[in-house]
Amino acid sequence: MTVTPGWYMALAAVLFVIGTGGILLRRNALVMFMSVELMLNAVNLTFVAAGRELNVLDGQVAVFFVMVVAAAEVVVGLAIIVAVFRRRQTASVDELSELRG
Amino acid sequence: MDLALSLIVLLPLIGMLILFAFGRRIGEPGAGIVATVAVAGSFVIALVLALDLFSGEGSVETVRWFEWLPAFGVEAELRWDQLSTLMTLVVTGVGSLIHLYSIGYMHGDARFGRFFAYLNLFITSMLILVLANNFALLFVGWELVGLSSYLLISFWFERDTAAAAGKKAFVVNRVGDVGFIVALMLIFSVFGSLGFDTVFDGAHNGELTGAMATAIALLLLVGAAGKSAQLPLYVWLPDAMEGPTPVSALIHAATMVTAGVYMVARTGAIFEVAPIAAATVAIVGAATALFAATIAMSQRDIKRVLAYSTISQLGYMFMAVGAAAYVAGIFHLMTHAFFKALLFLGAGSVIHGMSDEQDMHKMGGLAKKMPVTFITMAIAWLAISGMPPLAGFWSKDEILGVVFERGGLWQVLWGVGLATALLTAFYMTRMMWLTFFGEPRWDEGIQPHESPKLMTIPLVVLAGLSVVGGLVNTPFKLTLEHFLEPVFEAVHLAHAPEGSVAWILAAVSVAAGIIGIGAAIFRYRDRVPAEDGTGWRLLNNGYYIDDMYAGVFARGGKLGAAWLAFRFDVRGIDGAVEGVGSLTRRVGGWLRPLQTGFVRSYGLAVVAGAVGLLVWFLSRGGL
Amino acid sequence: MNLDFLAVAPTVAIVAAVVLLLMVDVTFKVGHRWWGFAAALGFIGATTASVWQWVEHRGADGELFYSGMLSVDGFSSFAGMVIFPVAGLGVMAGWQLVRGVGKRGAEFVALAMVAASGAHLMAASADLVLLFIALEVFSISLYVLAGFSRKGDGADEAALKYFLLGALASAVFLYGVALVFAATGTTSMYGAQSFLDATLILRPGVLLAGIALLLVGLSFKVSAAPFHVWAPDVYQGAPGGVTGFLAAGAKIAGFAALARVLVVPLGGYIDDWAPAIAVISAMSVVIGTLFAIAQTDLKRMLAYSSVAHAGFIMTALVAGPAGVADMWFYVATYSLQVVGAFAIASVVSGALTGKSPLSDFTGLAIRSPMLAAAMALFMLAMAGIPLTAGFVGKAAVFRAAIDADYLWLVILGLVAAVGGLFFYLRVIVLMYMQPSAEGVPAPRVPLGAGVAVSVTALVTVVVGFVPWPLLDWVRAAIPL
Amino acid sequence: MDFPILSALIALPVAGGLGVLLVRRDELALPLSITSSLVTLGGAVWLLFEFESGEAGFQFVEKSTWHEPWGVGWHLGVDGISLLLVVLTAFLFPIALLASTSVTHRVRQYMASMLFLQAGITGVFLALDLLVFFIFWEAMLVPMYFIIGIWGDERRIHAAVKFFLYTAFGSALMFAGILSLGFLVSDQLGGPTFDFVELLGADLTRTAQFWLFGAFGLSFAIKVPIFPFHTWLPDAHVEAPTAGSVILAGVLLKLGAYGLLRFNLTLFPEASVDLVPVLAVLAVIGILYGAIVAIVQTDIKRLVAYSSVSHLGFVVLGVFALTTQGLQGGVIQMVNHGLTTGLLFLLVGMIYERRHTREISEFGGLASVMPLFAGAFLFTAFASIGLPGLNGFVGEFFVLIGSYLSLPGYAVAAAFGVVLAAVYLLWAYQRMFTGEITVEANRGLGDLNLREKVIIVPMAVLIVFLGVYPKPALDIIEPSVDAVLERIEEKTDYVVPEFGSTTDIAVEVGE
Repeated sequence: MTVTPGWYMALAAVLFVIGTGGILLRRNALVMFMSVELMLNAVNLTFVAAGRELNVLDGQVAVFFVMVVAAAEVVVGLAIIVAVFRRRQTASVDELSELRG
Repeated sequence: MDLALSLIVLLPLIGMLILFAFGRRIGEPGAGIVATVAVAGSFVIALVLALDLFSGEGSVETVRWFEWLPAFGVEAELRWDQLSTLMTLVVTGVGSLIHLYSIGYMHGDARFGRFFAYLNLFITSMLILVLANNFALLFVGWELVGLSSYLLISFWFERDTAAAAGKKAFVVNRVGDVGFIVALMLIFSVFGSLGFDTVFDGAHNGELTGAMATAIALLLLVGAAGKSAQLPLYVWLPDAMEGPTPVSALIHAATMVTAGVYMVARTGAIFEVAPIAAATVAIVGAATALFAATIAMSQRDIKRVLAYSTISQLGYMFMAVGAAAYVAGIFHLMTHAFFKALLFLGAGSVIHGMSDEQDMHKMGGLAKKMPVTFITMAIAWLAISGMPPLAGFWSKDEILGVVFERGGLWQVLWGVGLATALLTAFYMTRMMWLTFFGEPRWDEGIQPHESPKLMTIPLVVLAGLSVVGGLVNTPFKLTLEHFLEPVFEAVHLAHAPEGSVAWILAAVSVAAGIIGIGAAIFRYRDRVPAEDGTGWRLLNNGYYIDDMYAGVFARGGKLGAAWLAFRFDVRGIDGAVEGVGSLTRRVGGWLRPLQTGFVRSYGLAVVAGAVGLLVWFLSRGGL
Repeated sequence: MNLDFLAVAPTVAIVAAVVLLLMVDVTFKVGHRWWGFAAALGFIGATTASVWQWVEHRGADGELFYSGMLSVDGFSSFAGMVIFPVAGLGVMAGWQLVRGVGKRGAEFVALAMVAASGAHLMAASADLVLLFIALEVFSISLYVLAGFSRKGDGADEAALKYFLLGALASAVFLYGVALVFAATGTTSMYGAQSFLDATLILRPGVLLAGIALLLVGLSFKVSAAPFHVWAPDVYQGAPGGVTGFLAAGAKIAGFAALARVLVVPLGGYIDDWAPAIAVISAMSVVIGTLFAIAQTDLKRMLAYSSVAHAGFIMTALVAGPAGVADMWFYVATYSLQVVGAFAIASVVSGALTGKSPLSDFTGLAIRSPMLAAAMALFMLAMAGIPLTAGFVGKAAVFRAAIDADYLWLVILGLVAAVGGLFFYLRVIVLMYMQPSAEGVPAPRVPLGAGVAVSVTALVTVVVGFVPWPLLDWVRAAIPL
Repeated sequence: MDFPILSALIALPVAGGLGVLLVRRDELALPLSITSSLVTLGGAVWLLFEFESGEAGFQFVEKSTWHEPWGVGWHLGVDGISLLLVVLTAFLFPIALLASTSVTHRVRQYMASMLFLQAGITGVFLALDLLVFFIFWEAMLVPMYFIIGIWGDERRIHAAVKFFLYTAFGSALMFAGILSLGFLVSDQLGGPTFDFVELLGADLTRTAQFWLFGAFGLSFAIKVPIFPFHTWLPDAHVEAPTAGSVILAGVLLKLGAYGLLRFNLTLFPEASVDLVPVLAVLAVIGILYGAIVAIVQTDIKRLVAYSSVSHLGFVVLGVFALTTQGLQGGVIQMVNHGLTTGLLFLLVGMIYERRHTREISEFGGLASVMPLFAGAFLFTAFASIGLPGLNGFVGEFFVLIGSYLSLPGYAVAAAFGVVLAAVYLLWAYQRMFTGEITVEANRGLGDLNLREKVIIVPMAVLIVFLGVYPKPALDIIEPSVDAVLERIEEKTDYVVPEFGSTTDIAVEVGE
């Protein structure tokens, strides 16, 4: 049994679903954000695997872009979470439900 | 000719316009004079124009005013033939007298000018009705007399009863009008025109048959029954006595109420081909005659006696025209106009002299106080009772004769007519006796006095007409019949019997009249009976038919309408409309909690949506 | 390699202006007038550049640049012609916020300009990866802008919610890109288009899953149901001065990206995605309308209304390429109405706070007739009443949908539009038919907001009366 | 090209409205707006006299294309069906404005709203492009909404919103219908078009006609209003200020009936013929139901509102009778109802200004203190009842008699409406004007003043004129409605029944 890129793509799909589950199930904003990062990396894995399968470089190139963007997202995301934490002394998103209805 | 004929209608119209505009400024008695002159002018013109026809040289004339409703094949067009001539003369003749009388009667009324404006409006409308040369214009006049009647009945609108009576008269008339309108629909659908000539020629030439003819005729009868206060639509006429007495005399005795008779006579060509409908007319007439006469026996209000009497006499006329004795019907219409107008005007004079007292139980012994009124009314009394040689005798006798002559079941109607004649004599005698004879039963402080000349002159003239009016059509010389014959060329006129039968019938009806008079004198000679038994109360309340109408239609209708208006409409229909609106709003409110404010549930929504989309797309192609 | 300055001129103009703004600000501390000047330079420059592109490349004259990464065509240049002025007006309308946050105002303006540039790039991207980057540039700027004011209670909550959900949506979108790449072997839209045109994929599962995820990501951006959940909270929580910019920008950029992705690489799969779009559209109009009815806060109400409008705009996309022009008409006019309406909200309720209770508008017609008239106009326009641009927009998108045989969607949309009257009319009722509370002063209208409201109102009316030129133009605003 | 008089009729009120808004002086608002509406009236009268009666087609046509791809353009024209309604609109507005002196706050906005409303209504009557028609149709709601909502009575907001939402709901479906129609014909006509005259050249399938008839018809039915879509009307009438009610009853309601006649009958002839029983049954129910419900109303404005439901039922019955008399009657009844009911509302407004109540029970015996007013009211009531010699008669007569052949049962049932009309109006008159004065506040009421006389007299003159001599009006109407009938005969197997052809009673109802 050889491990084809298909396996990697399946693994990526699983990771993606796990990340999604993290967002739906965890209530700490930081952990939720980490789940998003997990999803992005699952996508990266898909890109690489698909690029390998198709024998094109575009997949790998895309990954670099994604990593850069993810980094930018981290910066802003952490800043927002910190701001919220400073203000409310909590990182639990369930505390933030003032806006609703 | 054109101008003269037009002027007959236009003079009262002009009078009306002047009085509407300046009535108040012209004041009393100027307004009355203007109105009287206008109507008298019409009468004179009509008389002059009629001379040709009387001499037998004149021909039927038409005057076209303007193109009116081409879609219905009708113009604003007047028709001057023997029948309309006669009607015009009656209307303007009696009308002038009553106008004159009113100047005295309405003396001191705050809206003197307005009263005469209305009277002129009535004359105009009535003339349009009788002069119209097509159904549409006839209908215009028909409705306008209804309007005048409404205005005049509720002339003293401050009295709730007067206002209610006016409305009732108009509404009941409108019920009859539905029949008229539907008849017009049928007529137009058959003939494609509403012009008299087209329709009558068509009917005569067999274009109208069977069920359609009967339907049209019966529907016309409904209209006529409304206007002429026949069963079952008579209920408005007694109430109409709320109007000033000259109005009762003019509109609700002499002229307007006879419009139904006129209409049936005018449309004789249709009834000719609808024998069942014609018989129905006669039966309705006979039934009404007897029915109203019984009620008239029990009334205490002098005007209500006369009102029911009018209904009863109109029944005679219906019986006549139903029996195809159109001339007899018109003849009775004319004589009735004389003596009934006289009776009303006399009653008005009595009421006037008695300071507006109308209860006969509170009168008595007025003969000496009001001699002119008494004598003239006595003539009318005998005339309506069918005493020869007064006017009523000739006309009533002719009707009874014709009905008898037709034989078969018609003779039942003759019997009814005879019974009615007896009752008529009875109740008229009762009225006369209670009013003019016996001990005075006046309320304190009432000083009965004879009315002024302005009022008595018309009484005298009408009394004269009541005496001689019948001579125009006696079995010895049928002047009127020959005069009207051209109008009824298309129909087979029924004729009164001749010879010994005629003499016997006349004797029988005179006997009936004498018995009626005798019975009444016998009963009321010494004292006024209590008249409060169950039977009397039943009659006095007109068999409670009016109350039944009030209960079923007025009150029941109102309840039903209220249910529709405040339950069905508001709760049902509008409730559904508003319900959709408020439901939408409420759904918005119900949904709001779904937006929980929790990020994770939002995430769930996004993911659920994503899963939904994935399922859709994968279902399109499979993995 | 096809390098051309014109192709990137709008972006360059913005970036240059941003750099200039920040540098000069850091060096000289010149204050808000300078920020405004620099922003004006950037927006005007970018708009001019877009117009230039429009003149050169509209209609059939579109071209690809930078190895097929960037497309300059009627579509992108029209997007620029809408985005930059709308963004400029949005910033103007929120100028009170800029002044209210002190020296951080410079960052605000800069971020807004970057966001606008990102939005424009979303419309111009011819490559899915570039689209992702543009989307992130745009989104990340908006996350920050949404939480910019520290006064507003809800701003941080709004920012965090927006960020977390936005990141989720971006990841989903990106996964879609990856799957499309896996299926076609390219991230270039036009490359994918030619691949898909030339190849019959027997088992298109991966591709279809990719399409689904792309749709999720972009539907999230345009706040179409059920991916709209962030919008009400963010619109309401974000400070008054930024909401209009945020709302209008997201609609323009999101629909630009959505339209190009659907029409260009996925054009051949219209039978697969059109029903899905129709369902999303239907859900959006219904959910947006129903939720909006019960709202008591103007901004929140407008958020739900914008969900419904996302549905209306999507109605045009069920017609595929034929509906793109109609979509542009709607987007262009609606974005102006949104900017105008939120500008008024910020004037009435304050540019720094998030909340804008409807009661603030009671009797506004007495206190401030012009403001009330403009607001009434925007409400009527959003409701689709004739003689406003909103009516023509609705006519355009429904026309497109009817042509594509989606009559049921049109009827649903029209009925929902009537439902929308419930809440649009309520604003008018409050302003015109209820007495003003005692002692409430007339709101002072700052210059920026005043200009923004005037311009947007004017355009809404003029286009309402004479929509024909714009209708002609959008017919050239099609992708290459 | 000739002077674009039709555009001018629309533009003049708009200009007047803008002028009123721009001249920032409240005291000038009334004179300015009345001047503007009088100039418009002048134009309309000129149109009336220049109009070539006896011609069936459209006259004074203005046509230019706006947007080729959509097939939409500015296309105006007037024919015998619309001319009188246009003139009626122009006639009623100056009067309604003159009756608006009791409006004291936001006068300029009020006058401007009225004038914009006038432009919208006129536009609806003149538009020959369906999209332009729809624009006017819908845009007109806005000023009316403001007029009811701002200057109305207590529950004005509810009434205004209900009016707007209900009518907008109807229009929504019509809009879908218009858009669909534009495309349906594009194969036949070589491109989509909304041009009414061009659309007449297309043939639609029976199914398409049926659905489109429904979409258009519902919208028109709500506006007319045809039972059971009438419940917005009493609310709107009661809450609207006098002038609003006058315009609402006078011309706004006519738009629905006009639409049915102009568009439904001609564009969807087969569906029209098929659906005659449905419309006829609703019309007759409306006639009787509106009248019965009017009887027991306690609010005089509500009473008149329900009377409109009844009267408009006659219009619908006449239109769907599909005979020349019926159609003529329908059109003339629209005009007549506009005059009589408009005047009734004006009169009710006058008494409302004096007493600030519309409850019938608050009045009683008014004829003693206000004889002229009572006379005017009675006059108008009789016109409304359909008394011959006044205008109401002509329309009812034409409708009833004209619809007998095609709809015998319905016509007979409708005839009972004439009784009920007398009941509700005369009873209301009795309760308000006759008897003794029961409420002290009524004792000091003044009779009509000069302004009120100026309002009443022109309307009364027209009421009498059209009642006595309707021929000029009928001459204008006849060719155009005949053309409609001809078209129906040509497109369907329907044969307009010929009066004078039947000899037996038609037994079946509706055939």
